[in-house]
Formats: sequence, structure tokens, C-alpha cells
Amino acid sequence: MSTNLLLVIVVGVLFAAGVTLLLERSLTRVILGITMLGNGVNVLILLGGAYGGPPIVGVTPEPGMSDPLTQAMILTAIVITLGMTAFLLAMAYRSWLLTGHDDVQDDVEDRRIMERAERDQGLEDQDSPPVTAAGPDNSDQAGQR
Amino acid sequence: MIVVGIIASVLLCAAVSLVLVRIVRGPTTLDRIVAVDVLLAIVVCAIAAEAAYTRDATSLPILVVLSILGFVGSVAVARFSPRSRR
Amino acid sequence: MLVLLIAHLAAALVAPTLVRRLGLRAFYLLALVPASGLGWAVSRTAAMRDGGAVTEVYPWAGQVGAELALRMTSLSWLMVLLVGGVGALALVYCARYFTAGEPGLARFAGVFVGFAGAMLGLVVSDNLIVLYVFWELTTVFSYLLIGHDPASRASRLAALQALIVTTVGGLAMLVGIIMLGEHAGSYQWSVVQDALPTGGYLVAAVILLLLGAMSKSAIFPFSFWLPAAMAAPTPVSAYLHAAAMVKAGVFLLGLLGPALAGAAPWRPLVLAGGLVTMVLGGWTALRQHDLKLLLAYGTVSQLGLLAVALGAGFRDAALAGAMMLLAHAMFKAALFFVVGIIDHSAGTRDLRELSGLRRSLPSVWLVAVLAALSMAGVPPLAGFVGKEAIFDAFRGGGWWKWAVLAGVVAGSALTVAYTLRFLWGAFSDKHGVAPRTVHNVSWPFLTPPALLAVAGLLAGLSSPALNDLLAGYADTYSGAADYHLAVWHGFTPALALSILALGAGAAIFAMTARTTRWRRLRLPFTGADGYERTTGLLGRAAVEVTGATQRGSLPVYLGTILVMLVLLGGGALLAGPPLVGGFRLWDDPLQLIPAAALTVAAVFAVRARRRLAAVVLVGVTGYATAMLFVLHGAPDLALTQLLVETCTMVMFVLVLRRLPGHFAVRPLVSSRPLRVAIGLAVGAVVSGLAYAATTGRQAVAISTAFGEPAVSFGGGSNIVNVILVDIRAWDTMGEISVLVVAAIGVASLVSGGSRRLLRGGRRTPLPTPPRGEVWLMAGHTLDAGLRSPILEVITRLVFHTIVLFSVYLLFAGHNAPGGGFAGGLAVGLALVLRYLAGGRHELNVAAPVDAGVVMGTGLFIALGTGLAALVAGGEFLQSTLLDWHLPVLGHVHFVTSTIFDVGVYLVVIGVVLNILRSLGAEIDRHDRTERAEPARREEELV
Amino acid sequence: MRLPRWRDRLLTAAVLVTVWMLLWGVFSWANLISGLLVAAVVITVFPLPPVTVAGRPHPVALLRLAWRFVIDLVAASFQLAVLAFRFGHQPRSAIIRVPLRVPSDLVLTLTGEAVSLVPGSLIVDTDRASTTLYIHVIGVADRAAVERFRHEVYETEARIVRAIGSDDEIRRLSDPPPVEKRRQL
Amino acid sequence: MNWLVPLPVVMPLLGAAVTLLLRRHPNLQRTVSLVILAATLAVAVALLALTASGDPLIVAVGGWAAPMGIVLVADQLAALMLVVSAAVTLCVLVYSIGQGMADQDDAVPVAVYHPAYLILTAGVTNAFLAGDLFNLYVGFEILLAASYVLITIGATKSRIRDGTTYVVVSLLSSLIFLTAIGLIYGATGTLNLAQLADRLDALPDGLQLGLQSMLLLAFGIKAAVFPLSAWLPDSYPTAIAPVTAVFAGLLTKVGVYAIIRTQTLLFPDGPADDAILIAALLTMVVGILGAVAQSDIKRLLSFTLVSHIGYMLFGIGLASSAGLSGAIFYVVHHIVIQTTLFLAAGLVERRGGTTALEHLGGLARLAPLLGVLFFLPALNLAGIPPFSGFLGKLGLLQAGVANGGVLAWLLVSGGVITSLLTLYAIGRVWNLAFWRTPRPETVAADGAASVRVLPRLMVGATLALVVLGTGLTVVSGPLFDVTGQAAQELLDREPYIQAVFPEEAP
Amino acid sequence: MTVQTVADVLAGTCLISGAFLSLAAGVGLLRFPDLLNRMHAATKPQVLGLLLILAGTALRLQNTIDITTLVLVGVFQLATAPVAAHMVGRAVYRAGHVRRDLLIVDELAEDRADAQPPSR
Ligand code: NA
Ligand code: NA
Repeated sequence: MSTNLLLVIVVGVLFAAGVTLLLERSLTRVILGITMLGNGVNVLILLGGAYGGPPIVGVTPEPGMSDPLTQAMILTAIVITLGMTAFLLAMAYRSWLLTGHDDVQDDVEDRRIMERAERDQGLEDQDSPPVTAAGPDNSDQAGQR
Repeated sequence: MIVVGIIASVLLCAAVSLVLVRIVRGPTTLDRIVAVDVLLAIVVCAIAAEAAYTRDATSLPILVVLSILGFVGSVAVARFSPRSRR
Repeated sequence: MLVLLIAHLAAALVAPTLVRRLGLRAFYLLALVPASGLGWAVSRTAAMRDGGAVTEVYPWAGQVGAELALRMTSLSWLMVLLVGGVGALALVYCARYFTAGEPGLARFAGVFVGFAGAMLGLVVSDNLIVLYVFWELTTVFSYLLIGHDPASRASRLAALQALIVTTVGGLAMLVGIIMLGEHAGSYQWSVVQDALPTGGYLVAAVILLLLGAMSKSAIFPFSFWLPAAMAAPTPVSAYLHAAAMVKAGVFLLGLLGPALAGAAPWRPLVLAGGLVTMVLGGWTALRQHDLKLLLAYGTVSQLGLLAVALGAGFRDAALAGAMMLLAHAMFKAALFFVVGIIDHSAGTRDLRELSGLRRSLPSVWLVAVLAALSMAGVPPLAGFVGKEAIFDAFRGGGWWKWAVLAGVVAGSALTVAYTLRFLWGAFSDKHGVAPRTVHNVSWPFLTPPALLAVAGLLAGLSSPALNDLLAGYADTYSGAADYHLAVWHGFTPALALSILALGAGAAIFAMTARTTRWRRLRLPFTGADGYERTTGLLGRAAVEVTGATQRGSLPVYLGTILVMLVLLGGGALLAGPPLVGGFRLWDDPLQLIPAAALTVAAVFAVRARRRLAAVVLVGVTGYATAMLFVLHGAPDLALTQLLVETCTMVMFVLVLRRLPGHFAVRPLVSSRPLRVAIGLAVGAVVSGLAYAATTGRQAVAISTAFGEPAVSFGGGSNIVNVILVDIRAWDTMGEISVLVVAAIGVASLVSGGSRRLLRGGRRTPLPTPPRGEVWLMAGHTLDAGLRSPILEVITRLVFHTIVLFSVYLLFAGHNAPGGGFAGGLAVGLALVLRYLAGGRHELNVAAPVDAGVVMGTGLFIALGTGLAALVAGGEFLQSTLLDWHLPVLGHVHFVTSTIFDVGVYLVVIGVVLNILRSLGAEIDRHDRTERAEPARREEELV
Repeated sequence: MRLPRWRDRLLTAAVLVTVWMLLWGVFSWANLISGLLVAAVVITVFPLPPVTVAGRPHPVALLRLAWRFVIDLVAASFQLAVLAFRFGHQPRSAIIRVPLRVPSDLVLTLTGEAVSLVPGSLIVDTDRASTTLYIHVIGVADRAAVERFRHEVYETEARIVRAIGSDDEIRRLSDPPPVEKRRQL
Repeated sequence: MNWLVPLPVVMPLLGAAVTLLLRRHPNLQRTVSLVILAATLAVAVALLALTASGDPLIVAVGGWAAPMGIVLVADQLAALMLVVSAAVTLCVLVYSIGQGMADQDDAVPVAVYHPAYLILTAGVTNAFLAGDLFNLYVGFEILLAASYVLITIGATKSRIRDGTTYVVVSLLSSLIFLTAIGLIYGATGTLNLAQLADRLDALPDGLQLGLQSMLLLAFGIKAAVFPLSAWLPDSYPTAIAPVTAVFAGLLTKVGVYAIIRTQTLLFPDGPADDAILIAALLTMVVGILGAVAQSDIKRLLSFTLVSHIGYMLFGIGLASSAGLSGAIFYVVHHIVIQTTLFLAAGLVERRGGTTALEHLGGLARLAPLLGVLFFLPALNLAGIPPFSGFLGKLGLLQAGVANGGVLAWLLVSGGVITSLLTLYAIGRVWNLAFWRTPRPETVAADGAASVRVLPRLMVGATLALVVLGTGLTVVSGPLFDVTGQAAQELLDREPYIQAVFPEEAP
Repeated sequence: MTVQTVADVLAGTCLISGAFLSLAAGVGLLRFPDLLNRMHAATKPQVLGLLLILAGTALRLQNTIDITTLVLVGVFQLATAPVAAHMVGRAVYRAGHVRRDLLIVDELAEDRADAQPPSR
């Protein structure tokens, strides 16, 4: 089967732009990225079906119809994306209401462990045998890594 | 009819390009929204022209939708445009 | 045997209740359970002669080789005796050892009995998997027993340490078992031992099995966990370390030895480990001040000896080992009991503080001496019989035997030395130490050790009789059956060695008692250090690895996923043949226009600094996509896409009105090139895959055959719609569920879980409208500055028309572009218009119903059509064509799937309404409360 | 009071049925009946205040209105297209107040619509109390042009009222333009 | 009896519709949910019994025969998953009802919770039954959308933050899944799994690999496979206890299920098996190291969750009957146990006021029953025999040893180490939270609050799951029969394909 | 010259004129100095341009079913386009995006100054 190069490129453009937005911290941009990726996927699905006239019996002769199944899939995807967009927007709003911005924050617990890793410490656990002779304030070890 | 099709396409294409420039440039959201309105109008024209060219009426419901609901987006933006609230 | 096991389990389960009800007396009752094991074993004594066996098999999980195959042979018979006998005595002992108010006693009793049961199961398992099961169970129970006093940090740590160390070995052993079992095709030891693998595979398996045995039996370098485990109450120590837990390891050596001792790594590992353990354990025991620790290191040492004997892999050593196993259980349990008694009556176990106990506790002293002499190997006690048999077994026949013999003798000398230290430390009068005042010891308290000590004497005396029973096991080894157990063999070299050991031991004791310099002699590295270092390293590794992989940052996570996509997808593309399939530039040159517009908008959307600008630009990509749909012959898609784009735009505006106009400049400026690079890479890979996939198509799409059935079975000529409401209505049903739940979620988020959630309708009476023209129901509630008569009038005029149009879309959809989704969205946008023109009250009046009810009804209708078909005898969601000829109206054509579409329509209306209520009206309300009561807002935020 | 309400409702229904038939494009009994049914449902499910049209349609005036509208539309579109292509020329504009003579939201809206639809004029704001349109006009060179435009708006108002207004409203058209009224205040 | 097949999806959806209509009647809502889920469980059990013969039950929904329409396929694997998921969701529902009634629904608004929970269930069951790739996607979307709602319930600051991570990552995975579907349809022109099994074979290897890796990527994110797993420990722990529990137990397993299904049915030649094994190893080890590093019970459990996904992948990557059987067994075990542990963690949080280890202590003495409720499943998780965790692991290790390859041996070692470290991590929790003397702050709070009494329904639900988890040991024989048969069916492919296309049977 | 040809020629003329008006709108949109002026440019394709193209389409399709729809499209567009323009224009004015130097007169500003500040 031959393929429509223009649509292939469109898919690439939408994915590239969508991903770039998705990797941002602002939830608004993330949502926009997802919207664009959604469009990209839709075009990609479209690409997988035949090109032709509207798949309506009596309007287009059957051999010349575009693929109705890809269209049904895309329709489902469009509607699902709508629901998800609404949900994400509500999240963005809530985030703004609670924190005053819509930036996605880093996880606190993970940060704590990363800091421990940077300071070259082991577990923080009162019940294990002392892990290293060096306590948290052993600074000459900290700079090594 | 082919000539008509080509001319109309070229004209509409040029129009779209100009409108796009305005959308990209702004500078305000309202500029962009006005431009989007024009873009939608051009979309309507294009779909209608396509229907005329191919004598295929299946896309007419799209025109109805756009003509009766296309303005809701701009009204929403205008209604909540930042400083018009106070 | 299963009955016994079940009895133990049941007893363990009722034990806590019993103890709570009966107090300490319950222990006597519980002692009956292990005692019954003892009794049962005794009753089967006859069967054990001449290598007889008792076997039971029950199904369990045969697919993984786990069958409850139980088999008692002479070695396991011996172990059953010990497990049952010492177990019963330990429970009896508990009744006096503990006081009634001891915390956790009820749990303790249950765990103890459970432990005894696990030990019993271990020794009678023929199936290696089941053996491992019981093996690990003893580990877990011992964990609970060692940690009996959880308030003490030492006790907790010791318990965990014992758990981990023995589990390390256990897991290694498990792998070894699996290796053997997979090779043999069975996990029945009686089968496996005849179907052993060879070569490196066998070596590996044996090493793994030995790791298990040695760690369990506290053989060097795993010995460190055992002394630490002395944190447990004394009955536990007595049982675990004399008769049960640690014996499991040597039992395993004894069990596997006949088949595996010939394997290359077996003897070097077992003998070396055993000897080192014996000598080091003995040496360390000499250093102890705590009597219990002294015994603990003594145990370590003796375990070394047992490992040497049972692991040596020939008949005489095995016989000796079995005897020694018996002897050790008796004297060691007795001695632990004695220590417990001393601890109880004197209040300490520190031998530096104990003085004069021989006189104040003469009966205890007597029992202790009897047991201790057995330990030291003094005739005619059982310990002597066993040890002498060992000496004899290693006499002659190769350099390694001589080396072992030397080690064993040295170890025995140390044993004598610490035995003396024990007796001296516990009972002698010490210079400068005031005699301890002691409580009396009641006879039931002393009975268990006394019985064991006497049993040791009897066992020694009746060793010839025991010989017949134990030989049944020993004869499973190859080698001449020339040695018999007896107290007196005449003046043999072994006797000489015994005497040598006794003398040397006495000398060592005398020497160590005088000076303390020898105490500095210790290994530069101990297992305990190893454990600590390992756990320390583990902690570090955990923190480092987690710190490196768990960045806590969403962009990093997404980036990782996308990079994986690029690597996997790109890799597959590169791995495949080059992309040479046929392509065409476009299907229609007009596609260039939306494609170009889309590209421009996409690029600038990425660069936009203002939220709404970005929204508009992304919207343009959406409109362009819609145009691509039109040009691709997909009017339904274009219709829906346009409606959705408008809806999306409205939602964005509703939310973004509250957010700052510009994006924060702060984040991620530096990583921008990286993000763009990932984006481009993903775009390229997905394009490549799309190209490869669509050019790789060979088969005809199934949808090419949809046209005719869509009309004849689906009753519609718009195939897309027929797919949605009929052919794949099941998907659509799922999809509307998604919408419903998303809408619920929006409400839940915006209202933050408050209970007014999702409620619609008119809650507060509206202010009466001012006189004059009224176009909307609640237009007057909106701020005058926001109102617009033009908008109100037009809204009033077109609202019904839009709704009417939506109904048209709904019904026309089956044959033309449209359908329930598009129709529902149209109504939704009509409601948006009402809201925009008249505010949140207008919305409430416009749709005075609960959005949830609309959604629920829609979903109910959609499902109902499906179920109705099912009830009518069709498949779920099967549709029916109905054709009527009616007067006036003429031919009426109706498909039941239209009802399904009505459900979809209602759901979509409900969804949009719900979203609008939340993002529109609810946010309006927030805005109001925020302006009215700034203080309350603070509260909401917290 | 009852009769007009029923009349309004029937009017609404008639409009809806017409739209319904136009949508299907088939003028049949089936469509008429189903249209009535759907219209009834729509009106019942989504009640709205009645559209109180005081007057009645005057066909001739309606035609005249339409005709003038088309003329204006074409002319203005042409002018504005010329303006767009006259590079280097900065068109001047004005924001004009036009208080209408007939105090009706409908007239206000329709006049506003008509004015807006013709390129070159745009409703920037309204004042409901005084039925005033504020119109932005492009391509006006001076004060005289402003007044000319104001006059055109009044003529549009008049055409609309004559097409659909009540007798009372039509009578009001002969009142002096309220611009002066306002100035007097 | 084919009519039973759609019911596990339809009934919860119907329940959702009804609970939406009954939103002002919390008690009725609860009753409806309970009845629906109990009925779902009954149907699932019936399906398991009906499929025991080895013939999958097929339903062409709407009467549209495959490959045109959507088929639902209930084979042994699907039926087994249905039973387990129904049992678990039912118990969690009881638990959450207990919690809701105890808290007067402050934290769990019934109006949101019940419909969302039922829809979640429907999504899960739909994913299990889907015989159509796109319908599998829809199933995923249903359960994910519901999960977004559930994970952010209450909308507190931390839930929004952590929920965002979850939602956005899941959305990306959905997009990747959809991309994969688009590509697969583009390449084959069909969506029916049984037909895809045939048509994918005909494609060039590189393309097959590309399609396979896209699917693996999408499911790998959902199943939390390293390095796609980091989102999980950051997002699950913050939600309310029953939500965390059902997510941890069930949702990742749906991803695993999808991997099993697609790998065996669509890509039987296994070019990605080695990659799966490597991912399995990394998942196990990195996951469990993460657990060791944690100081909060819920987070720690989340990491063990990730880690143990590695076991299931191990079995899948081995691609042998024994390996698959072990993997399926492990899935069943893990669904029950991980759910139980999170429910128990919820009880710990109620009793101790927190799940941070540094603030906990003495729970074994303060609440002995809670101790049992935590200890047994914890041991089970750590693979202590004779619990099901051990048996599953045993099956996997046996399959690994039987395979004998270098990677398989690495996996065996990794599996053993993971098991040990799980025990270590669990042991630390037990030592600190249950054994150590109660922290002063806990004791102080204990005196004041009557909230610290554990609601009977919550304890009962947890207990039921503990019993269920322990009971797996007893029924492991029959269970292994089922998983073994399921694994064999998966490897054969023929029963599945012939059930969907009976006319093409030779 | 058949009727059909006449219709096609007419239709072609309509289509091209409509498209041309769209282009003019684009030019105006880009070129006009301030937003209110640009909005005037925006009106053209929405009204006359669209009407022309609809007429052209009607001439091509030539059947009742479609022509009625086209009529509706035209009516709806005429009804709704001014509303959007009005709302946006109002927002533009209130947001102050007006080049006052290009205004001959601003009577709205005068009235605003007279009256009390706009209610909120
Ligand atoms: Na029509
Ligand atoms: Na105008």
C-alpha cells in the first residue's frame, strides 16, 4: 500500500510539537501538548485507512470510500480526549487554587532521598545498625562524589 | 470548473496565510480571536466551495454547525477577556 | 504425620486463647502436643530398624513439585524424638520460667508451638520443596521468638539479623533444590537422590544447598547470628539452639550427605567450615561472661562438630554424628534450662557476679554437672559416646581425615575448657564476690533439665541399643559397617584422644582463668562485621540507585518514556528493511493548506509565552486537523472535531480566566534544547513507524466489507455512525462511561470534595427580574457591566434552534454526518451560550436538572438497549430494524440502535452540563466568595 | 394576557418547525408532524421567556429592508476591500453614540445586527436603559461623515420597525431623534 | 451460557448509572454497589467454571461476527482474572464503605466515589475480556479515567500534585497505545486480536518489532516496568487507602495482563523476550532497592509493587508454559496481597495517625489484630513459604532454572535477591512500626482521639482479603491447574483463534 | 449555452468573488492599524463572502434538500456573526486596545466620563 507522505509529515509535526509542550512544567502547556498529541494520533490513525469519499452508502460508491473504521476509532479518541482535557483543566484550576500556580512540582519524598544520595548517606533508620561511621555532618566525604 | 476551483483555492490559501500571520503575531488574545473567527469563516467558505466543486453535499451539516455555533468560542473569550470583567 | 502437623497448627492457633484463659497452666496442656510427637516416634521405633521408613503422601501443588510427601527414616526419627521431647520439656519449663503477667505471652505460646510444628514438618519432609517450606517457617517463627521482647532494640535487631542471614542461606538452598528437582523431574528426595546431575551443575547445586545448611546451623562465616539471637527468652534459646532451628542445618547435611557428599565441593566446604566453626566457637565461648552467651558460642562450636560428623560423608562418621546430635540436644537444652533457672533465682547470668551457687542450689548444680560432663565428653555419658565415635571415625585413611581429627580434638579440648568455665562461673565461690542470694527453685522448674541430663546418662549407657536404630541411617552411606556405638570399646586410640582432650581442656581452662592477654586474639574480620557492612552498603546502594532513578519530576518521567519510545521504535525501524515502500505526496493538493497552517500553528504554539495565545494556536492545529478530515472524506470526524475544538476553547477560557496570562518564565529554560530534541526525535520515529506500517500493509482492511451489512443489518447508510452505534457500540458504551467519569472528576476537583458536589438546579430563589423586557430567565442576575442585550436577545432566539438542530443531528446521523455525540455537543454549546449570556443562574434555570441524573439516564438508556436485546434472545447490544407503513406518515424506518444513540446524546449533554457547572458556575462562585470573604478563602486553601 | 403568550409560543413553534423542515429539506407530513413533536419537546424541556413581538410582519417593508440591506452590504464590502488594498493609507474611524427612538431590546438588537453585518461598522457597546448603540465606524473622514452615518443608522432602525414593529412603535419613529434629547439633559 | 460474558462489564456500568441517579441516597448507593459487585463476582466464578473445559466463551457483541464487530473472549486466563479482580474490588468496596461511614464521607464523597469505582471495575473487566485491540484500549481508558477521578478524590494539595504525575503519565501511555493501534491497523487492516495473530505474522520482522515495542511501551508504563515505573511510587501513596489499595493490586496487573495477552497471541516468536527479561531484572532490583530506601510504609509498598512486577515479566519473558503459568499465578497472588497490604497500611494510618516509620511504633501491642493483618500478607509478599508468594516465585524460579540461559540465571539470582530484600524491607517495617515501643507522639495522640478505633467493616474487609490470600496456599493445586491450563492455551494460540473463527477450523 | 452552463458560470463567479473577499479580509486583518479596524475587515468573509459562496454552492448543487440547508447556514451566520463581533469589540474597547489618534470622535468615552463609573 502506498502512503500519503504529507500526512506522515503532519503526524511528525504534531508529535514533535506535542512532545515539546508535554515536557514542560506548566500544566497548561502539558494539556496543550496532550491535545496536540491527540490530534497527531488521530491523523496517524487516519493515515492507516483508505483515502476516499465519505463512507456513506449511496453517496460514495463502495470502492471509493474512505475507511469508516479508522474514522470511528478517531471519533472515539476525539471524544475521550475532550473528557480528559476537561479533567486536566480542572486539575490545573485546582492546582492554581491551592498553590497559586499550575506548575507541576517535584515529589518531596524523592527529593529527600536524592539529597541523601548527594550527601552520600545511607538509610535514615533508627533501628538499623549505624550504617557508616560518618554521620550526616561528615562533610569531607560529601564532596567526593 | 477546474479553473474556478484553482483560483478559489489559491485565494483562500492566501487568505489563510495572512490570517495565520495575525494569529501568530497577536499581539493580544483578542487579535487572535478575531483572526480565528476569520479563519473559521474561511473554513466555512472552503468547505462550501469544496461541496460546490465536487457537487457533494455531505459536508453541509458541518456548515450548519459552524454557522450556528462557531461564534460561541469567541464570545467566551470576549466575555472573560481579562479587563472587561471589572 | 499429617495429623501431628495439624495438631501443632491447631494448638498454635488456640494457644493464645488458652494462655489468656488458663494462664501459665496452659503450657502444660500445650506441652502435650510435642509430647505426642515424641510418643508417636517412640511407637514407630520398631519400624526404624534396618533402614525402615514411614511414609505419607498428600497432594498440594504438584505442578511446582510441591507435594506433602512425609517420610520418617531413622535420622528423622531421631529428630522427631528431639523435637518432640525437648519441645515438650521446654513448654513445661515455660510454665515456671514466665510470670503470669508477661507481655506477649499468649502470642509467644502460639508461636512456640507453631515453631515446634514447623520443625517437626521439616524433619519428616521427603519432598524438598515442603522441606524448604518448613525450613523457612522455622526461620519466621524464630524471628518472632527472638524478638519476643520487641521493646529492646538489640532483641529486634537480632531477630531481623537471624531472619535475614538464615533466609539468605535458605534462598540459596531453594535454588539448589530447584536445580536438583528440575533435573530429576521430581522434588521427592527419595527420587532425586537417584537422579542427580553431574559436573558443574551439580557443583553449583551442592554449594547452594550447603549455603542453606551452613547458614541455618550457624557454621562459619554465618555463625554470628546465633549468639545475637540469645536475646530470646531462655526456653526459646534452649529449644531453638539445642534441638530445633540450628539442628535443621546439620539435619540437612545428614539427609543429603549419603547422596551428595561425593560431590566435589561438599567435603572441603563442610569439613573446613565445621572445623573452623568448632574451634572459633569454642575459643570465643571462653571469652564470655554471660553464661547464656557462653553456651551459645558453645553451641556454635558443637554445631561445627556436628557438621563435620554428619557432613563427612561416610558411614562411621554419620553414625557418630547421629549419636552426637542426640547427645548435644540433651545436654545443651539442659544447660540452657539451668542458666534460665540461675537467671531466675539469682537475678543475673553474669558469671562475674555469681558466687556460691553450688551451695545454695545444690540440685541445680547436680543437674548442671551431669549435663556439662556429657558436653565435655566424659564417660559414660552420651556426649562421650558420640565424641569418641567421631574420633574413631576420622582415625586413619588419608591426610584430610588426619587433619579433621586434629581439629576435632582441638575443638574438643576447647569444649572441655568452656565446660569447666561454665561450671566454675556458674557455681563456684569466687574470690571477692559476695555469694548471691537466691530464690528457691521449685521442682517442676528443675524437672526438664534434670530429665534431659538423666536422659543423657541413659543414652550413653544404652548406646549399643541406640546403635541398631541409628545404624539404619548410617548404613545409607557407603563404607564398611565396622563401628558400633558403645561406652567401652577397650583401650583404643580414640579413648586416648578423649583423655587428651580432657587434659588439654583442663589446662586451657586453667590458663585462661589466670591471664586475660589471650582475649585479644580474635579474627580480624567476623561475620557480624560482614553483615553490618553488607546492610550498610545495601542502604547506600538503595539510596543511590533510588536517588538516581526516582527523580520525582514529571518531565523527567515523561522524558524517560519518550526516550524509550525513540530507542525502541527507532531501533525497530533501523533493524527492519529500509523504508522504500510506495508513497504519494498527497491525496489532494488542497491538503497542503491545512497541513501548512497546522505546522505553522504548531511551531508557534510551542513558542508561545501567553497561555491564551498557546491555546488559540493549538486550536488552529485542531481546526486544521478538521480540514484534513474533510479532505480525507471524513465529514463526521470534521463535524465532531469542530464541535470539540469549540468546546475545548470554551473550557480553556473558563479555567484560564483565573490563571496568570503569561507562563512563568522560570522553569526549564536551560533544558529547552533537550526537550525540542526529544520532540523532534519522537516526531521522526512516529512518522517513520507510520510510514513503515502503512506501506507494509498486505491484507485488505476489514472495513471494506462494511457497506452492505451496515445498511442491511445496521439500518443506516452512514457507515461511521453504524459502526459507532451498532457494529462497535460496545466501544461507544465504554467511551460514554469515560466521559461520565471524567465529568464527575471535573466536579470533584473543582469543588474539592465538598458535599454540594454536582448538585444542579435552582438552590436559592432568584431575585425577581426588574420590570421591562425579559429575554433570558436569569439574565438580570448577571452584573450589569457584563450583560449585553444583543447577546441576550440572540441567545434567546437561537437557543431552541440549536437544540432542534441537535435533535436533527441525532436522528439524521444514521444516514448523514451527525449522531448522538455531535448532537449532544451541540446542546452543550447551546447551554454554554446561555451561561455566557446570563451567568451561572441562567445555567441553572436553563437545565434545572442534576447533571448526574442526565448522565445516569443516558448511560441507563444505552445499557438498557443492550440488555433489552439480551433479554430478547439476541446478543448484547444487538439491534433490530423496524419498518412500519403508517397512514399519513408513510413508510417509517426505525433502528433500535437509535435508542442507544439517544443514550449517548443524553450522556454527552449531561457531561457538558456538568463540566460547565464546574468550570463555569462553580468557579464563578469561588470568585464571588473570594471577593466577598478573603479570610474564608485562606481556610479553603489550607 | 393568555392569548399573546399562546401566540408567542406558536410563533416559536412555527419557526422551529420551519427550521426542522429546512434541515431535512423535505416538505412532507411526516416531517411536519415530527417537527411539531420535536419543537414541543424542545420548548417544554427548555422553557424560555416568551419572545414578545409587539408588532406584526409587514411584507413589503420586509422586502424593502432586505433589498436595502443587500445593497448596503455589497457597497460597503467593496469599499472596505478597496480600503484594505490601499496600502499606505491609514483609515480614520469614529465611535458614535446612536440613541434609538424605539425603546425595545429587539429593535436594538436587530438594528445592531443590521449595522454590524454591513462591513465598516461595529457595535462597541450598548446602553440598555436608553436603547443606545455605540458604533465604531471605519473610513469616516470628518464630522459630517459621522453625522451622515448616524442618520443612516436611524434609517435602518426605521426600516426595521416598519418591517416588524407595532403601530405604536412605528409612530415613535417620527419623534425627534433622541440625540438632542440626550444633549438637553 | 455465553450471555454471561458481557455482564462483568455491563453490570458495573449499570451500577454506575443507577448510583448516579441515586446520588442523594448514599445508603442506596452503597447497597447497589455491593449487590452489583457481588453479582459480578458470581458471574466471574461461573465463567471460570464454564471455561474450565478449555473452550473459551465467545460473544460477538451486537451480533456482529468477528472480525467485523467486537468479540469478547472469556478464556481461562480472562476468567481467572475476572474472579480475582471481582473478589478484590468487592472487599475494597466494603472497606471503603466502612471508611466512608466512619468518616461521615468527609474524605470519600459517595456521589463521586461509587460511580467512579464501579466504572473502574467495568474498565478492568472489559480489558480482561477484550478480544479486540481497540476495545482493549477503550477498556484501559475506562479504568484510567475512573482512576484519575479516584486518585484525586478530596483534591488536597498533595493529591493534586501526585495525581498530576499519575494522570499525565497515564495519558501519555494511552496516547502511545493508541499510536500503536493506529500503526497496527495501518499495517494489517484489522483490530480483532485473533485475526491480528494471523496478519501480524505476515509483516516484515522490523515492522513487527516496531509494533510490538510500541505495545510493550504502552503496557509497560501501565504495568510499571523499569524504567517506565518511576511515576508509580510518586502517585499511588497519596490517595485514600482503598483507592491506593485497589490501584496497587489491580491496575498494574491489567497492564501485565495486556502484555501477557498480546505477547503470546500477537507476537509468539518472541523477538522481545530477552528485552523483557532484562526489563524484568531491572524492575525487580531497582524497585526493591527503592523499597529499602523508603521510610514510609505506603511508599515502601509501592516500590515493592514495582519490584514484583519484575517477577511477572520474568515468567512472560521465559515464554515457556511453566514460566507463563508462574507469571499468571504470581499475578493472582500479587493482586490479592498487594491490595491487602495497602488496606492494612490504611488501618495503620488510622491507628497510628501516619504511615511514616519514624512516627510509628508498638502497633503489635496496641492493635494485635492489625499486627496479624499486616504480618501475614507481608510474609506472603516476601515469598515466605507456604504462602502463595512463595509458590508463585517457586514456579518462576523453576521455569528460570529449566530455561538455563544466562539471562534466565541472572533473573533467578535477581529474583532471589529481590525476595530477600523484600523480606528485609518488610522486616524493617515490622521492627519499627509494630515492635518498637510506641513513639511519644503516637501515644499522646492516642489518648485523645477516639478516631483511633478501627471500624469493624474496614477490619473485616481486610481480614477477608488476608484469609483469601492465605487461602491461595490451600487451593494452590487447583489454582496451578488453572494457570497451567491458561498458560498452555496462551502458548497454543489455536484454541483462542478457533473459538473466535470457528469456521476456519481445520 | 445551456442553463447548466449559465448556472456554472454564475456559480464560478460567486465562488471566486467570495474567495476574493476572504483574501481582502486577510489583507485588512494584517494591515489595519488597530484591532477595531481589523474587526471590520473580519466581517467581510463572514457575511458577503459567505453569502456569495453559499449562492455559488446552491447553484451547483441544485436540489431542494441541499439548498434549504444552505439557506439555513446563511441565516444562522447572519444572526450569529454580529454577536461575536459585538462581544469582541466591546472587550477590545474596554481593554483599551484602541488607537485613539485614529478616532475622529469617541462619544462612548464622553458618555462614560459623564456617567458614574460602569457598574461591576
Ligand atoms: Na437539508
Ligand atoms: Na459591520
